[in-house]
Amino acid sequence: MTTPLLEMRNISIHFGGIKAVDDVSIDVMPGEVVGLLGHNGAGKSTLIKILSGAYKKDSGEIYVDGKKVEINSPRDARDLNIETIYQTLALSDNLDAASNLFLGREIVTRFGLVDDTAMEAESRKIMARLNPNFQRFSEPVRSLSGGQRQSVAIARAVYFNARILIMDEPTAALGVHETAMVADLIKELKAQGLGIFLISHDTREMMELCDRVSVMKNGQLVGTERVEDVTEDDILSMIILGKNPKREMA
Amino acid sequence: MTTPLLEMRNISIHFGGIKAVDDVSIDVMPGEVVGLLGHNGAGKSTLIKILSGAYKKDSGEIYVDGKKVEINSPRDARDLNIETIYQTLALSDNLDAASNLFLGREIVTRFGLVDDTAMEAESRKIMARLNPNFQRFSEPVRSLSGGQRQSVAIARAVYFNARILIMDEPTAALGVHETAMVADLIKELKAQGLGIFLISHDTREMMELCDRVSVMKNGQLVGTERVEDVTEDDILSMIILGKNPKREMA
Amino acid sequence: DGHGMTVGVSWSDFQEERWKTDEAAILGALEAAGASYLSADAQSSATKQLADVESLITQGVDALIILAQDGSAIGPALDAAEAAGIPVIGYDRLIEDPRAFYLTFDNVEVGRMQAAAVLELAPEGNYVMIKGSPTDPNSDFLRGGQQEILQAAIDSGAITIVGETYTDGWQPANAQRNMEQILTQNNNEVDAVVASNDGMAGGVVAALAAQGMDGIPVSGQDGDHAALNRVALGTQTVSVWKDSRELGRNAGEIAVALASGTAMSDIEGSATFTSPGGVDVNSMLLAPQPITQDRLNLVLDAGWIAKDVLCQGVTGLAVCE
Amino acid sequence: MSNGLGNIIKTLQLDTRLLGMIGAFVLIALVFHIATGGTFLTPRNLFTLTLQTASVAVMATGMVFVIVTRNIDLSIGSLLGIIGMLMGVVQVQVLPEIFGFGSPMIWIITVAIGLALGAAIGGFQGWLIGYLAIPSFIVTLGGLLIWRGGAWWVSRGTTISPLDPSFVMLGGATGTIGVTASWILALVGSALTIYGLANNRRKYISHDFAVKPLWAEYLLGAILVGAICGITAIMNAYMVPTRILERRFAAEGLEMPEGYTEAYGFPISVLIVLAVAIAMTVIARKTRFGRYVFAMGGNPDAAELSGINTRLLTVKVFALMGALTAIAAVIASARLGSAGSSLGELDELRVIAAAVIGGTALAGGVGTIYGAILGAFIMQALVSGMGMVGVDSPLQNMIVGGVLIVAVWVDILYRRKTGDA
Amino acid sequence: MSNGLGNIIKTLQLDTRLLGMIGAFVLIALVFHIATGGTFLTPRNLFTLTLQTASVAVMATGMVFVIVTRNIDLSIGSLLGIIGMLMGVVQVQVLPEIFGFGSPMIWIITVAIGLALGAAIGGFQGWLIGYLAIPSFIVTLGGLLIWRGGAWWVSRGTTISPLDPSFVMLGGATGTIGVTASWILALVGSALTIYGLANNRRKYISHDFAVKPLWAEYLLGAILVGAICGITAIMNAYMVPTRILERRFAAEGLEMPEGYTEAYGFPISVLIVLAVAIAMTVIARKTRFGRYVFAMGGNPDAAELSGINTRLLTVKVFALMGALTAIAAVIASARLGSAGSSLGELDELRVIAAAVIGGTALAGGVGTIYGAILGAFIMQALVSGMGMVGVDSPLQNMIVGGVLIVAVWVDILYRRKTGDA
Ligand SMILES: Nc1ncnc2c1ncn2[C@@H]1O[C@H](COP(=O)(O)OP(=O)(O)OP(=O)(O)O)[C@@H](O)[C@H]1O
Ligand SMILES: Nc1ncnc2c1ncn2[C@@H]1O[C@H](COP(=O)(O)OP(=O)(O)OP(=O)(O)O)[C@@H](O)[C@H]1O
Ligand SMILES: O[C@@H]1[C@@H](O)[C@H](O)OC[C@H]1O
Ligand SMILES: [Mg+2]
Ligand SMILES: [Mg+2]
Repeated sequence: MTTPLLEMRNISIHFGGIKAVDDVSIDVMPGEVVGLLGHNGAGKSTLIKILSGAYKKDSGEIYVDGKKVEINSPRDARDLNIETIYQTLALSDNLDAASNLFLGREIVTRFGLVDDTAMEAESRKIMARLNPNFQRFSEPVRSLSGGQRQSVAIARAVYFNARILIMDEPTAALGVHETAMVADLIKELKAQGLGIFLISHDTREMMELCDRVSVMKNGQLVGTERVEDVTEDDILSMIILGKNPKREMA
Repeated sequence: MTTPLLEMRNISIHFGGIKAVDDVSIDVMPGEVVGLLGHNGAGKSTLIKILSGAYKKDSGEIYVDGKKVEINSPRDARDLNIETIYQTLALSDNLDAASNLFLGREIVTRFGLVDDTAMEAESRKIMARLNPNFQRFSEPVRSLSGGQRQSVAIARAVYFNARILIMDEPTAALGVHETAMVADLIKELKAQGLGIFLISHDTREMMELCDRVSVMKNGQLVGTERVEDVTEDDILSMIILGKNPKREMA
Repeated sequence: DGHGMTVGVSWSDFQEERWKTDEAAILGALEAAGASYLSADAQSSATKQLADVESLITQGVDALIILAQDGSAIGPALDAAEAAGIPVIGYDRLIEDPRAFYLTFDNVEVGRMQAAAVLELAPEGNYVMIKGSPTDPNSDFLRGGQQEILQAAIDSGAITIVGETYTDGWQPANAQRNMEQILTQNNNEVDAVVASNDGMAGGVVAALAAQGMDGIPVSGQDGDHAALNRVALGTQTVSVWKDSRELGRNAGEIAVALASGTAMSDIEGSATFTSPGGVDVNSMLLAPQPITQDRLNLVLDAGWIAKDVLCQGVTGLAVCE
Repeated sequence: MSNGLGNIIKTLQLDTRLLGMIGAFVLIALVFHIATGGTFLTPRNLFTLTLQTASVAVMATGMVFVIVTRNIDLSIGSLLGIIGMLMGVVQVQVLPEIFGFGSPMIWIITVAIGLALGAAIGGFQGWLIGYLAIPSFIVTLGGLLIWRGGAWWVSRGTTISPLDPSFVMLGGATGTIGVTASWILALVGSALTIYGLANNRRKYISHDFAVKPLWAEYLLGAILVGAICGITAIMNAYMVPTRILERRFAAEGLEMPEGYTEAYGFPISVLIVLAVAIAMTVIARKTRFGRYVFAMGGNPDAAELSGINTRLLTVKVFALMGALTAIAAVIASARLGSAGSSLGELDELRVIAAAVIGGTALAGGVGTIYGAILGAFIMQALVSGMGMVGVDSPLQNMIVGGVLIVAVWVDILYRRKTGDA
Repeated sequence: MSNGLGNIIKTLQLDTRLLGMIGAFVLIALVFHIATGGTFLTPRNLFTLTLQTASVAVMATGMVFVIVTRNIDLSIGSLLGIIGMLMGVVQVQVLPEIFGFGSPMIWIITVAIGLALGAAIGGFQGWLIGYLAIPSFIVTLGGLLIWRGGAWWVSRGTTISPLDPSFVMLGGATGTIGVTASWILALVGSALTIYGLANNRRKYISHDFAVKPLWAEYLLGAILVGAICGITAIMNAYMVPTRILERRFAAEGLEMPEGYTEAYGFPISVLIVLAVAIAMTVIARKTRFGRYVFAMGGNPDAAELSGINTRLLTVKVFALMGALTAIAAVIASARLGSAGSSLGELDELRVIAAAVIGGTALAGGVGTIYGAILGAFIMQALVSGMGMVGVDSPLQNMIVGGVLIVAVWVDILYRRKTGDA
């Protein structure tokens, strides 16, 4: 077995009295999509926020390419080429789509000044692939619809060659067509060798897009399965009952 | 044909240069679920926000029980027994679940003072029906997961006997089990004679829950169909192409 | 004769009760001479005062009367006036610059009078010094004058200063609070209070009254109506009265004279005054008047205060009969 | 904190934040007590301290609501000034002509006018903030300039004095209720406290919620009653100075009996603070209005969408702040016995500092009434103590500034630790 | 606005908000010009007005960044005070002993020390705000008390004067660059403006974005160059008073030729303001730092999650504010020729008012540098004008307060109408 692109080992975190994530280990290989499933409040978002530097873990280790790393801030994650699409979209409401897309990584001229025209031109190209209807480039993102904002957030995460991509319910707010485009995008990125963590409640979609799925319940990992080894119903059992009936039987 | 429970006629609204909703008419009968579909930015949320009093329409009329009404604030909507679950959840982050649930309609003692213990007891009963896992009653809702917050928002809208219920992507953030419980709830409320507007991008779910669906594109109404008259593919065409191919042929 | 002339007055602030009286007096003198009046209020800011003076010059005044907020910061204003050829009167507060004519009640003298009146009644015992705002240079001038008078008695051990404090913004409420703390700290063993103005004296007396100690010697200045009433009642010993109507009238007259070309040294009653910094300036110093209970007729006769205001609640005092 | 004590506190469900503040107060008091050679912690100084704090404490309770709704009120110092000034004019120049000197109608009407004025001006500012959506910082900054200017205009800078004698009793040492009445009050207060505890327990049990062990309830009751009686004892331990008593006897033509003494008891102004504190706490915790104030602070949009009229709510919050400022104006001008145009200057900063030191978060949504009042006490203790020790006022200001920053920082650390944001 | 004019403005892509502010300024100026019988709109008065505004304008540009990041800085008035005071002590009591009186090193080192001090104190406050998460309102309120007290302590309340003569030239009428240099500056400025317009157009075309019609570019260029030359002409029209010239000749032992005159040209302090304005505009619009400032204002959490170090950014924003305050301290104390402990008192309010009147939204995320500078001018014009007309100062304050509220209200209405919230 090759070394995973990324591995989280025995991660725990608590908020006040509640153990939001309790001794969870997951990993992803290059070119692999790993799905994260679980009931509301299972701890999925919290787990991946540790990876993206938004929260600090209480214990556990993170390895990239087999090497132990410390992620103490979103900047650390970015430096490791980990990109995140958050469940509650992190956009600066008063800036336009292009500024948001390039936030923190602006295109600059040779004098070091930001080059807005170049960034807008670039943004138009990217968005054309994700949401061809989208035309509101010079408005602040505050005035966009839920799904339009989601498109901007996705575009931002995938544009800069990430090695590891975290997507927390990326299609929850998207329309049918837009959802399909994101699915295509995921397949393409996977083909490029990215490791992707995908969170979603849509088991059908997960069966289609993921190579493996990890299921959480009440902060703990129920189990990780290859999608070809399980049925949709098995996964549902894992989510709701907290165990895989097939394994139990075996 | 009986008078609709609620009817919106020729509604329009614009933001700056953009026509977010353009001459749209929809209605709902008692005991009916009307689905609202459309691409991201089609104008669905904007349309129903006019109904809930969050936005003021530029033109058009609203009728309840055939009588013309003016809705200028969320209070007006509430007085007409119109309840709304917003896409971006409207909760007071610093209050606990019970206070949020009863916000604006607190239970008071005979001296007119709010009765927190009574409200908490009541909340426990309601949430048991929606999300049995939910136990975090005395924490501020700030610390809840996306889906937990959604449950609180749903509970709030359905508890006070509404006549008209607006649900803007209520299950987008919900887990499998929780989604199923909301579907059951919708059926039950429908049986009680409520009129329900449901927004969702999940066409399968819509076919199952709705009596009729209205499709919007770029702020305009593409058409309204009874679900038994159309297939899922017809609806997809309406969403993406902006027309119903079957009708066109006829 | 000042017909067609304009005299500009730059006030430092209008918070204190007295300046409106000064203004009326200046106005009266100017009207009598046929000159007109322009004014500006610096609201306790030296920076704004400079802007005010510039603006008065822009408006073409023929003479300037400056009540300096900060005498050491007024230089550029004098430069501007000089460039425009406009004579300047330093009003009430010293401007250490020979280009300005100094017309005042001596603040150090005021301090001396306050201390003297208190010392007369309390030749020995524990003293409390309630000083003015730490950011107003006058506070230290006053305190200096007080010290001159008390020095001997302090040296001899007859009196002891048991409490001394600045008062932010000259505020009565702050003076009251400070006095309360000093009384507590000294277990009421206080025999006299030298307060630097009347507003603060009001706060001090309120604090004393709470201990039944009202009646011990307390000083003040400005001839505030409330303070004169206290003097009549016997709860305040002295209010040093600077008859600002006198000062104002003189300022108006001198301004017109200077504007008509009279040299500073030729002003009637002018004398040379050597400032603490060693600068010789042309000056005219009016005498402040300590108003104690037996001298209340002065303010009454001068029409400074109405009898019913002065005597409110007073019994058995000659002037009030 | 030893573990045993920690457990007791937990079982009693005491607010550790409150304990921390009381601890800070005691610490400051002890330091000054030593530094002043034993005068700080005397009944007399504690009595004076409560008098000095009264006006700021009353306003601080209102500021809690203002800040909780994510607003600020910078105008209160000036508002206090103009209300005090107008009340001065009314009671000195207008009402005596109508009712004659010494009529009790004078103070009653004066106070009523002050309250009406405060609520009206505050409400007007609230209207600009709520309905025209102008930020409160701007509206009240404008108010700060406007009302201070107005205070000057009313009297053209002169000080109005002396104020009506009955009115003056509302402000301080001349108006106290004496020993007996103070003890009666303490008894009533203790009884109500115990009733409240019992009632709460009954209610919890009726809903099948968990309750504290019975010993904890008894202990809590004992602590609360002890506190009430302790404070009363202090107020009753401060003796009226002999000079005042002698004068009083003399005024009635009597000779004071040898060894006669008398204590003050609660001053009226302190009772006003107590009444305001209780009323504001009930409003904050037990009325819809209070609930909406906190809901709006947590998420103004959500509150509006929940059907709360947040604009009207803003008007009410500022009108309440104005009315409380009027009460503070009564106390402040009565205490001084006069009304000058600088009355209340910089009080806005003291009041905001008190609320914030008391744990009110500027981000909105969080704050307690008792915290604000304790905050006011701590600040005043600090300033008075420094004054007694002879610290110069510029240095005093520097220390107050530093303490303000440190206090808020400690509060943040505390919240982070307990996890309540 | 007639439709034709409206169309032209639209085609020119002129900022209607800017036009509105200029319109307001012109209106105020005209009213006062009439009311003062023709003295307000003279070169002399406009020259003086720019001098008077300089210090507040410099600080207002920094306040835009502070407010955009959802912070506030209440300490700048006091900070100006203590920096001015320390610079005074350094140049009067310390440096002359080292370099000898009149050495040019004196003013250079003094200014350097001031800037370092300002940046350090500002940065420290920023650290408390960014890293310890104490609200800026509290930190800078504490700063307001601390630095003002500190300014008093440095000199125990005395005023330091006279300041170094070269230093004094940085502040006002004694330091102007004369007619020729002023015109050269105007030409350079015009050339750069035209180059900028052309360059922008080229860039747009290269990306296939829509551009304005060519006539619009020419018209815009003409307007801008016209404005630059117009202002220069005004500065060059204010003549040095004859007495000063006479004295200058006399000092060199010469007789002044009959009819000799000379004009001032741009004062150095105004050039400082211009330099600051240009630099801050470039920073705001064209650097990453500026972009992050606005991003953080729009959504601090999102900015942090985007990999922006918002804590460090806060430190930088406040350090910049501190450095600008130091520049303002140079201008203010140089203009007065002395440093007193109350220098800069209440400047925080003027500066905040200028930024807010200039369209900076207290909710964060929105603001422009030119707006803040124009805001400062409008305020100063109002105050100067009222003073000239003889409005009593309490009334002046009331009017300023009212104008502040109304200005922000109009701004809100304007934004609501144009939809840019
Ligand atoms: N900042 C926080 N403070 C306190 N508790 C938190 C915080 N964030 C999350 N939690 C709690 O931790 C648990 C896990 O939350 P998390 O958001 O990870 O759930 P999730 O699996 O992403 O759920 P969902 O599917 O609803 O998004 C929940 O019980 C939640 O209430
Ligand atoms: N407050 C606003 N200001 C300006 N434009 C707005 C505003 N709200 C919505 N819009 C615009 O109106 C259009 C309709 O938005 P709306 O939120 O109604 O879409 P939607 O159909 O609900 O989309 P989604 O499925 O993504 O939620 C979008 O183009 C959006 O950008
Ligand atoms: O008259 C006093 C004046 O000299 C001083 O500057 O300010 C306070 C006044 O009372
Ligand atoms: Mg989640
Ligand atoms: Mg929507």
